[in-house]
Amino acid sequence: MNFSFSEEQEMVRDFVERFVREKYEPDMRRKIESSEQGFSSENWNMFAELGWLGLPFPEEDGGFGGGAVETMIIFEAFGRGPVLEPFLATAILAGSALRQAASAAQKEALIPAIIDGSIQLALAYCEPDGRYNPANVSTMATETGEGFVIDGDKSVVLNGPAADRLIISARTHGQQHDPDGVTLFLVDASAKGVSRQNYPTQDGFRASEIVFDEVAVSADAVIGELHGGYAILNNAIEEAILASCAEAVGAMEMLYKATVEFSRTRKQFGVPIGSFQVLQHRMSEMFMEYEQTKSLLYRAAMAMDAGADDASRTISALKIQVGNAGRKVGQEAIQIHGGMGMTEEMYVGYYFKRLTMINSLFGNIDYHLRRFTGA
Amino acid sequence: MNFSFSEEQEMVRDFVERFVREKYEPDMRRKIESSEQGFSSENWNMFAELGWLGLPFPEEDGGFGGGAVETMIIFEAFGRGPVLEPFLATAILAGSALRQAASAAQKEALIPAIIDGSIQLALAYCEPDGRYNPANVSTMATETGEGFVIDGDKSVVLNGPAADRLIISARTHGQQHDPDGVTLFLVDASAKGVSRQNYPTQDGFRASEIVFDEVAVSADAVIGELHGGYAILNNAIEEAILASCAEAVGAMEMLYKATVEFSRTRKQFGVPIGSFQVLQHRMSEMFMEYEQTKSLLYRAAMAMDAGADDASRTISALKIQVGNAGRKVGQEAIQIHGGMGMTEEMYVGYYFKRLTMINSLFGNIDYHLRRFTGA
Amino acid sequence: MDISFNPEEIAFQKEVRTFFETEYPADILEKSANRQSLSSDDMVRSQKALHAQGWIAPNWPEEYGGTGWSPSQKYIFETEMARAGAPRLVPFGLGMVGPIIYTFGNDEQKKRFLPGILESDIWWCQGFSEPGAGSDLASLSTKAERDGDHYIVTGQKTWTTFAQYADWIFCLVRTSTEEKKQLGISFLLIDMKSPGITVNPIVTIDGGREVNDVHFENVRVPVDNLIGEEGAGWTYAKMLLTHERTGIAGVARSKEQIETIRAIATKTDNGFGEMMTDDADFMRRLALVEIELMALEFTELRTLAAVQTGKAPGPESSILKIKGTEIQQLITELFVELAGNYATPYLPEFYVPGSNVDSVGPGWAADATSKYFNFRKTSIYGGSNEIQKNIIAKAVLGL
Amino acid sequence: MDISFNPEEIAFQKEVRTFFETEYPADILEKSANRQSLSSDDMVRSQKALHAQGWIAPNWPEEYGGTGWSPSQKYIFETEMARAGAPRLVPFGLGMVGPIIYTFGNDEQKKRFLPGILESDIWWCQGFSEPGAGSDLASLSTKAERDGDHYIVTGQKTWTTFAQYADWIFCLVRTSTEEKKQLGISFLLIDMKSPGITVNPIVTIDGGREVNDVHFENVRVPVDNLIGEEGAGWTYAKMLLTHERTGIAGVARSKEQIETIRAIATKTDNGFGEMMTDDADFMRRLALVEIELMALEFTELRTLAAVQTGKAPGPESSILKIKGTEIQQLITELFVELAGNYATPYLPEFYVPGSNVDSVGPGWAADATSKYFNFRKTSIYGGSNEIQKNIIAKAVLGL
Repeated sequence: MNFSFSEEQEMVRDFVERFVREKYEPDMRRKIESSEQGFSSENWNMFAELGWLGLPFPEEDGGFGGGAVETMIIFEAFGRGPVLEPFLATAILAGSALRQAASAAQKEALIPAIIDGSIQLALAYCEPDGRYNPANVSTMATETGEGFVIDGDKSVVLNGPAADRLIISARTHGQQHDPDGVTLFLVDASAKGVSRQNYPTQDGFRASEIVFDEVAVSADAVIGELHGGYAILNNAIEEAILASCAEAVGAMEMLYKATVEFSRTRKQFGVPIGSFQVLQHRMSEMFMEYEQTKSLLYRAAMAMDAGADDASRTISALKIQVGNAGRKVGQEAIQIHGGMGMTEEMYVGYYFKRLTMINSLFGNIDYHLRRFTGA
Repeated sequence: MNFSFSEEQEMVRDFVERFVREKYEPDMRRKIESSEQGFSSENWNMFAELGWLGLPFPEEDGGFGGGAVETMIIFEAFGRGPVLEPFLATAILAGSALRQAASAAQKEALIPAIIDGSIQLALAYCEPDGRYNPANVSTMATETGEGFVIDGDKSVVLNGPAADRLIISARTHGQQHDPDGVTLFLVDASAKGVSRQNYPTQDGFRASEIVFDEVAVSADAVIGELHGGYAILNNAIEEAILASCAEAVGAMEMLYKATVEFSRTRKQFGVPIGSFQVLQHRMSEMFMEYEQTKSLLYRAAMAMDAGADDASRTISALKIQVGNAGRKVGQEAIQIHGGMGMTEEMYVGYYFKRLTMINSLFGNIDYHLRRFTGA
Repeated sequence: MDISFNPEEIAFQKEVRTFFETEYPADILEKSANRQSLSSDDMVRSQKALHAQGWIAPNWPEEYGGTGWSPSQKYIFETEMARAGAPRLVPFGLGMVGPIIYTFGNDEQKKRFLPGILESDIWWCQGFSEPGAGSDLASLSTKAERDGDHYIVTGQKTWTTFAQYADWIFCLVRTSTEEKKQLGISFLLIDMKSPGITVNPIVTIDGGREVNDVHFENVRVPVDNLIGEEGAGWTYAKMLLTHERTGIAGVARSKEQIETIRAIATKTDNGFGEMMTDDADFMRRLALVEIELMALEFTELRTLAAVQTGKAPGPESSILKIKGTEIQQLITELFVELAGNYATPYLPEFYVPGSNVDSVGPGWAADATSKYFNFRKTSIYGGSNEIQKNIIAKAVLGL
Repeated sequence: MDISFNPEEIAFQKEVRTFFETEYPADILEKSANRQSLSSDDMVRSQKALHAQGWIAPNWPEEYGGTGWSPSQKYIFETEMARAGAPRLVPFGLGMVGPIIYTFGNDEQKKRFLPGILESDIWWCQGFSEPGAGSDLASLSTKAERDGDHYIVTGQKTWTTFAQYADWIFCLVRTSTEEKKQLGISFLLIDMKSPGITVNPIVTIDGGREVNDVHFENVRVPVDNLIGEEGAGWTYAKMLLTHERTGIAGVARSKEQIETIRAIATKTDNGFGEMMTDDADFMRRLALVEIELMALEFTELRTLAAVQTGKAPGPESSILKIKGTEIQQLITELFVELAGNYATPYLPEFYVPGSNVDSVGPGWAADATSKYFNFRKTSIYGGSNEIQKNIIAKAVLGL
């Protein structure tokens, strides 16, 4: 066992942290969030230039062969923004599907373009009635002579608006809730029959509802095995959980520190509110929740990289911990900031909202408790 | 709607409260608890003389026709002892079965003797594998020419040691978990084939494991309809829940007040610990839990007396509330008392232990949540 | 003790229900049912309808326009109003400044201000909080200096809900800096049209624009607008923080919300081909909130009944504030949970009165997350829940 | 970062496991498995077995008899020890006074006391708490007045675990009342056979008699028994409260307990013909405790790793105390829940070493409730969890 970061890992961390410090001051973030696109192309290009977008991809595909620990390092720093550029959607969610199952041709066509920042992706797997179950797929892909025709609705597709390509799950076999019979397809976002309703998310990202109306794709649009998309989705979601939980840890750190700092300067009853024992204990609890979550994050990342038997279970444990701790830390930060915490002007709201949305994404606490207990 | 006690009710309350104040000082209680019998015959006779034992029985059977509100009044005051005399086992649990279903002859034989204090009863309905399900009955009652022969084990029978008569549930029909086919029988505690292993309970009461080994009873030992015991048990348990939750409210009142009082006199760091804001807030929460539980207690008693549709659901709500609030109030009382709270000498332990056991009796929080949600 | 309604109470219940079904503006009920935002005009119309029936101020003394109802009647009225889905009353006039005026104001002031409040012709807002004075309200610094028959008011109030609609504001102002800080505070009514007042909206974390900063720069306020005695304003304001205020717990509305959640859950897929009502975890969390609320409903009724029999309402009502807001907040969280992935979209245009934006996902989910964010305020305002616990510790427990 | 064991670590794990299977007293493991009480002799024998292997003091510096293990090895050892069901070490000598002596004692004291601690020949107990000084330890009033080569000690210690077995007690005593209260405190070792010491058991709410009052009446203690400098005792004692103490979190033991609960749940009827493992509510509550523990295990490993690389262990270890004891307490509650009705019987004779009482219900349930009651102490002793939160607020957050 070994708990230290390597020199390379420490370097990446320092870099990303510096980026967030310099490019994500509250005013800058507000500007990015309120832009039409919702992220900064300049930042995105910088990610490409610095090689960050290549970090999660294997060296043979032109990447740097980073694992879960590297993903964690990037996203923990991103959480301090929180950074709005669609790294998660493109390089993790969709990227994972490609890493796991794409053909040589697909990889060649896409991965270098992802790494150099020229294309963005989105993974369209949620459906209106599907809640958190990725096996719940009623979007149909019907085989034709030349390929498939896809019909159905996908909901809350992260980075839908900016995605050039979509990886979508569709049913090629079985009933609506069968894990077996789900297939992943690569679809051009501008293909005929694809229509998007775009919107911002509560935490300042962008997403879409996407309707597929007789969208024709060729046979080589299939990613991985026919009917075999569920396992790929599951792994991709687990990677995204790790990344977003790392973000949550970064956000919690910012929140507890901002709250402590606020409590030191804000005076009520003639003294800083940080001198009230009730608030001291509650901030101590925020700190403990942060530390405990960070510990579980490390554990999950290391378990993933080691391919441990209990890696999936640890990911669910992490998601549950982030749900509970994020709720507590977020709510307390707002409460201790008082009226000030309720205003959009104070950036604590950014973290609180991001934490809330992370809890709601990729399966909430109940969902993962069921997964964890095997029920 | 009307939230006031009647004059009679207020009189009963004042009487019982005075009894507890005068006869249940910590030293007196310790003496009663450590006696062989575990309760005071003198007190029991006083209950009879003052007519308290007759309160839950209808006037036509020689009682005073009290309802759920009267039971609540008595037991809320008892909770301040907590009083050890087996009122709950004799007059509520077993008494309810008699009130609901006993024949005229059975009533005549038993109720006057209960009211005048000359006999005690116990309701033997739990079984070793039955947990909280009163339908889980594997004790068998086999019909013979002259009556029935009963075989089986009953567990944690409250007041088992002192009971002269037992009301026991046995299966006359159906499978182990069927609500239908459970029958109640009146059995003499000294009957051939009845053997008891007696023990004290964690909170100072007395109970027994009872083995029934070919115990022969006549046909007129049946209470209520053959196979119809489950509904009777259910009602009896609901009455006992109301009573024990009233006790819990009395115990919580004592605990929060004792804790406040302790915190006013106990000095640490040169000041009374009650001046620490953290403890002030936690004691405020204890107070709120007490008040909220009391409100739900009133609601449940009134719903029972009105025969409201949601009476059973309200009883489950009350049991859940008592479980959660009792845990919180009890644990906080011990914690705030510190080392002192851990000693047997400080009587806060009595209330804490009683609250813990009340949560565990008659179905815990999970059991009643299932009942409440209809799951 | 009796939980059942007597015949008079049943008749009253019927009367109230019929009123909401037939007399109350149906278009407002429909907007509420569709979770659409109400315009200020909608709010005024709904209050005028209640006033026409004589039911606008159940908690006021009869002599000033109250209804003289028993606790049971108040309970029935609240329940029926929530059941009908009628919007809650804007509290600043009817719940706050009105009681201050009839309790501490002079006859002239009562005559001048109470009718406008009852008729909802005058829109009030509250000027208590300041940037430097949140929970420590008494440290406020907005100055009112005497100049002949006027006060000259200078300073800043914040967190002022609906200041953008308000005709008048009731303010705590500092009329003296010499004494103990509580003693230098006075209670002043100020016409929002007075020169020197500017209102700037504050955007809250849910994206809403309900609250405002209100700046006063040498605003001249006639001395006649002072309530009670100079320097006694703190005492008057404290009454609002510590005394029983019906409806602060929001019990009837929370009950209705729980029923709404249950109804939605029966029609919302859990992702595995069953409904959310089959999701035991969700239903049990809902149950725990409901149980807390069942208790709170009786805590409120016990408080009302005690007041009725002449007992002081007292600081126990801090429970109503704390538990009531905790429950309201938990309910908003249950909506977010129920919404699943549809908690994510942010569509503020959906709430602009009269807008025609397509919601993403089911309509009920559209405001779930915003409402959760917005309701964090409830444990902060009206005397934060920490202040309420201080009150219990001091005034109830004697610590 | 790597979570897997390397070959050396795997070999070490095997060695430790073999030791507990073959060298360690099997009768003691059996008693522990049956939840029987251990006699003081059992405890000494078990510690001597570890000492024979050289493994009695993994956290001591090697020069004083420590093992020189890496954090991974310590982790493996703790895990294997818990897995074997070996009883925990009595902490007063090895975990508390030992480190104080080798850190602050003189050579003579080290030579005199450390061997007896390592060999478990001398039983130590702790004399910190007093009736008037609980969390406010520094307000203690047991006096030690200098009289030539001796101190004359008078006063009362309380809450002293295992004083009935102890040969020696380490005490905080007041050697001066003139300065700031912390400065007048000294750290004194006292022979329990000294004339003037009396020990009275305190019965705790679980019925146990592990803790005691210890009275000192003019007890003569040689000045040679003073650790370090007169007046510096507070500094030494604070090291125990704020610094990392391995095992304080009890992670390995709690993991074992959770596995035990899971194993019992597979064989315990839920009353409806299924097992408690089919009771989703119970299993999810168990899961939440397990998850908290999974996190704490890594919090402890992170702390150990930081110490290894030379970082100060620091007050962050207060987390280990707080979360560790919260988890231990929650585990005792899960046992009570699992026991159902069998949480009710009270049979203290069951725990008297060597007694032959029939348990009521399943054997594992016999001590469930007593243990729950007993474990309430864990959040009170060793610096109450409130004190730990104060430490975090001050020393970590800088408040």
